[in-house]
Amino acid sequence: MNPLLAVFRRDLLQAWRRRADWLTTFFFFVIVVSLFPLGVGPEPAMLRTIAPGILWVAALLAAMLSLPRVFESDFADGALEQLLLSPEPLPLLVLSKTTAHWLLSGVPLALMAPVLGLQFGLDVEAVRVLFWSLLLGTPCLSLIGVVGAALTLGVRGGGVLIALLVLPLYIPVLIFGAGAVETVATGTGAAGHLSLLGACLCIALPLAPWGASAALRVALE
Amino acid sequence: MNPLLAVFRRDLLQAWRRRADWLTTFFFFVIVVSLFPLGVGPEPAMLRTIAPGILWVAALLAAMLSLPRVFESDFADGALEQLLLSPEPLPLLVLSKTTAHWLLSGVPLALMAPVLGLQFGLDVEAVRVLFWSLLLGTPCLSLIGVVGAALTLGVRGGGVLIALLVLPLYIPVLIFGAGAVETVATGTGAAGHLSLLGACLCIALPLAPWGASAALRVALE
Amino acid sequence: MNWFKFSSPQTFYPLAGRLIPVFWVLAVVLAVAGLYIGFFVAPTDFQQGDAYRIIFIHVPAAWMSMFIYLVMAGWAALGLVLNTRLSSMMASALAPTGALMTFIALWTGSFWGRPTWGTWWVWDARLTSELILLFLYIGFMALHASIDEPRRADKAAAILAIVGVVNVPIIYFSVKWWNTLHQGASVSLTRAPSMATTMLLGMLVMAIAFWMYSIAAALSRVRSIILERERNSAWIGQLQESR
Amino acid sequence: MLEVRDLACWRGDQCLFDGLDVRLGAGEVLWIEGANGSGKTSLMRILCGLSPPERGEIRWKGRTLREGRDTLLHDLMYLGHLNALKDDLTVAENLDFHASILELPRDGRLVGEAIEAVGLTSRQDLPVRVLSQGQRRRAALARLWLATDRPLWILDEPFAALDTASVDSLSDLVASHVERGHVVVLSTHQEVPLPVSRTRRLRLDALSR
Amino acid sequence: MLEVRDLACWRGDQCLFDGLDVRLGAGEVLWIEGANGSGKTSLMRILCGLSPPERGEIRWKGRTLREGRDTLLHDLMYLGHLNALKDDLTVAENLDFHASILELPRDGRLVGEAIEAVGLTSRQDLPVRVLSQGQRRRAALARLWLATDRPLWILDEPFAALDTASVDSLSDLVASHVERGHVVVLSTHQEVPLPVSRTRRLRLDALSR
Ligand code: HEM
Ligand SMILES: Nc1ncnc2c1ncn2[C@@H]1O[C@H](COP(=O)(O)OP(=O)(O)OP(=O)(O)O)[C@@H](O)[C@H]1O
Ligand SMILES: Nc1ncnc2c1ncn2[C@@H]1O[C@H](COP(=O)(O)OP(=O)(O)OP(=O)(O)O)[C@@H](O)[C@H]1O
Ligand SMILES: [Mg+2]
Ligand SMILES: [Mg+2]
Repeated sequence: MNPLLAVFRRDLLQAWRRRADWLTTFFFFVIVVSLFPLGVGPEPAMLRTIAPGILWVAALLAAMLSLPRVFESDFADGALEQLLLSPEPLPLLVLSKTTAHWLLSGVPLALMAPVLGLQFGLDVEAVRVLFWSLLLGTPCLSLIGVVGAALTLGVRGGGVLIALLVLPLYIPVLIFGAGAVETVATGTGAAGHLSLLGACLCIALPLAPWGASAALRVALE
Repeated sequence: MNPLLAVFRRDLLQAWRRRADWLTTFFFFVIVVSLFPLGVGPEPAMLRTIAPGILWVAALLAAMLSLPRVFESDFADGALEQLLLSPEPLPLLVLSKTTAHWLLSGVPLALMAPVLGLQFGLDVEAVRVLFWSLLLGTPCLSLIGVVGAALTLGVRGGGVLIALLVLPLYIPVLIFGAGAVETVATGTGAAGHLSLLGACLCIALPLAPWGASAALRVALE
Repeated sequence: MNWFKFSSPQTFYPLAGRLIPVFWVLAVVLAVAGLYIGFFVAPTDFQQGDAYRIIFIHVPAAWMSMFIYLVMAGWAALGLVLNTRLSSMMASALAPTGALMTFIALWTGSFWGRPTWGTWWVWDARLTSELILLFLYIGFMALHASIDEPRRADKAAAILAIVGVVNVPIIYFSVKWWNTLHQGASVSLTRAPSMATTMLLGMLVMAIAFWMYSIAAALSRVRSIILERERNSAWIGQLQESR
Repeated sequence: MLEVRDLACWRGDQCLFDGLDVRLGAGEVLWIEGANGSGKTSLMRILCGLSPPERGEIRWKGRTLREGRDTLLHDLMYLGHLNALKDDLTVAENLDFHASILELPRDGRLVGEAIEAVGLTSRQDLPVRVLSQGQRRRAALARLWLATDRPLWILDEPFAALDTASVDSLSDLVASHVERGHVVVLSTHQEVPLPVSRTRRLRLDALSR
Repeated sequence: MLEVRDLACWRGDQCLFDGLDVRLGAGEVLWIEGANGSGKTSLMRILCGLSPPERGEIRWKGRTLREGRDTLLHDLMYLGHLNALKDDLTVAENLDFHASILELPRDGRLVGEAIEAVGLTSRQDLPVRVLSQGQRRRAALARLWLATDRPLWILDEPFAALDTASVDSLSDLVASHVERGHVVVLSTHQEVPLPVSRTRRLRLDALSR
């Protein structure tokens, strides 16, 4: 089997063995979203206005929470050394890990978000845009995230340091994503915001794997 | 030195060596709170209404994020086995770890929250209540949290499973905490909510260390 | 009669096998009767019209969701303290039924909320605490599923169940402690019920039907758990041979 | 001192040992041998009370683990496969912590001597993270020099990763410990110089089917 | 095949070795010896190109690591202190994964044979989590049986935690590997039966000051 495929397959297989793991990324998302009305109060009109923001922030947090797992176990048990010594180019291997991460953390969020959106009283059009914005936005989150994950590898205080590095970079994605959903209420059309999300993806796709693999080499030195 | 003190001191010492770690729990709190105006939009009146909820939810998430660290490294490197074999009663040792966790994650949040509250336009009285509610609420979060941390130790998918177990139990604390701050705006007086928070603490204080140590024994079996 | 005899899976297994059909029959009969009373005998409500008839499913399910949790936590605690295998198996057999009941209560409740409150969902204390209950059930099952060794899984999940018991009184008393949209208890042992007798009758019959169903479902599940966990023991081998 | 009666241990579907009987008097070493996976670690963890046996009884000074858990915890020094060292703390800080939680005698001088005994004096103020594999093991072993008063040592492959000089000094320590009438249970795959007359060997493979 | 010229390595304020020169021809074993912390692991990681040396040059088949990184990666099989096994995957799945990323020949039969060679056939479908210390090491070593075509093996304490039978079978494998004209660099603290005539010993302590 091709090494890229092998990495991808192994990550999925491991996730399958640890089903609880990615199922709970997903539950985390659901729970965080459900917490807000509790804290903020139950007026439907207000909840409807803040819904896109809350859903997107929760997606950001959920994606971020699952980041440390991307390299951590490989680092701790020495498998990362072996990946670095693979004849295959490292950025491609990283890309294949990133894809697995997205499939396991991003896609479920995009699928669940519409249901939660309905609970907050969003209308069908807004929910549709929410879905597409998440489907475009979550790969960016994964790509930016793995760079952060690689940079904080084996660093004292990694787990939370990652939040500090990654969240600021997530901000544009958040603004375009939540913005896209909000346009539906204001009636200005979501296409602009969605294409900006697409642009983020196009920038992150070639850069992130390269950055992450440079960071990995440094981490193992 | 007394074993309880030794555990406490070691946890603080380790945190000091890994300053980045707990500093970033704190930064995480600040960043999450700052993300909301970006996602939700900048109207001051609305921000003021949702501020208590957002601050409290962010505090919840920050406290939760730092949970896996409580036992994980001790578990991985075998120090937990040694704690279990200490002649000192395990619940007390757990309590001393919990105190360290609170000091490192809860107290900084309580200190920082007033500043953020002012930024959201809360008035001084509300900020004062916010501070006290957090000071009473965060120990509950730590106590409930360590039970979750102990339960998910060495479990497949621990990291995020913890969120699933712990966040639902956090909800009452959130409701009373955010509720206390909201009473200031409605003018009904925060004492009732604060004493409910106190009651939560009184329930959690004897139960949680016991539950956590039972869970630790099970985890190491 | 020696009750402890039935605390071993080996003796419990055939007993459960004999009891299950009885409970199933009772469940079906009572459910049919209850639904008949609910939908054909009970009068239309002058305020809510026919929408109120959801009560015949909603309330029994809500009761069961809380009650099953208590029973489950009780079994789990027993398993933790006495280290009896069967108690822990009972606890894990009850969890899915409890989660189902909670889900039904939530589902029918929000279905009911649409015509009466004008919204599917509000974040009031009772609704929220019921939602927490669902999460607790899911947490129990998830924790159990993510530990391979059954005995460790039992113990860990038991601790969680015990800790979560705190939530049940909160659900029950939430309508009293906070003034909420959800209505307070109208069935109580200490004073006369505040609803029509036929309605009450229908609700009680449905409640018993839900009981019977829960027992039947839990017993069948515990049988399959026993088969799975004890697959290497001698008596299961004999059981298979005797088939 | 240590009595094991009819002990059984199952892992998964497999019996590691069954009907294990051992009686260990004062001043004896029990060397547990066996191929990889024969159950040495499992046995030692059961002896410490960390995991429950499937069946059987363990008595320390005549009392079962259940009754006498406190006595056992005051008498025991256990060293597992893992070193129980915090990467961020220095060798000295780590040792000090372990001495505290195990309620071993500790003051600066004793800790310093223990570190010297394992030859890490020049490394004592470095964080454990930078130490080599063998140096970590030695840092973990330093605890033994503080625990010379504990009558029961249970050591799981203490010699792994050590260089020859360290192997010798550790086996001297074990020998002097049993000479003072204490009990040592250990496992190792290497041939190490133990006091032959006082050493009882237990082969685990023989018991499992 | 492998040439090391004037190599130096510092860690912290301390020189682990300096002016290290080694030339290793086809069919030779380099046994790196030295006390704990003398720099064996550091040297091997430098040889793999995982960490940069302070000074000096390494050539494999006449080309420096920088020029010939690709050749080296296709020729190298490195095994570190850590086992690089995923706790949740089975032994077979782990081995299969490693064979893939290292582009070793792999099909079910070969993987099965490798697992049999390390005596884990009965364990091959268990998650690595439940294996004993020595069984894990053996699962990691199984890679070597798939990598018999790789001309350069770098093995960091491959014998640690192994029982005696496994030690013998591994040293046989090393012997047969060098017989076929390949090169093996390894470190170990135990005395193991290596093919004496082909073994060069390198003591690291001697070089450091
Ligand atoms: C998702 C939404 C809902 C949830 C989670 C929920 C939950 C519950 C629970 C837990 C109980 C049993 C507690 C007790 O017996 O005191 C209950 C009872 C009841 N619920 Fe709901 N409910 C929901 C929506 C509604 C709605 C919309 C109505 C009608 C307007 C309603 C009417 C009732 C009534 C009449 C009872 C029986 C109270 C009694 O007689 O004791 N519920 N509900
Ligand atoms: N869940 C399980 N299913 C099947 N086998 C298991 C399970 N858990 C543990 N085992 C087996 O039990 C044994 C545990 O052995 P233990 O760790 O006690 O070995 P050991 O004698 O210390 O070996 P080593 O010399 O390698 O340290 C191993 O053979 C392992 O494969
Ligand atoms: N930052 C640092 N400051 C001081 N000394 C350091 C630092 N990093 C590493 N060292 C030292 O460098 C050496 C690294 O040795 P290495 O791991 O190569 O040893 P080794 O020969 O493999 O030993 P072992 O036999 O124990 O595996 C150790 O002595 C360690 O203490
Ligand atoms: Mg072992
Ligand atoms: Mg080394």
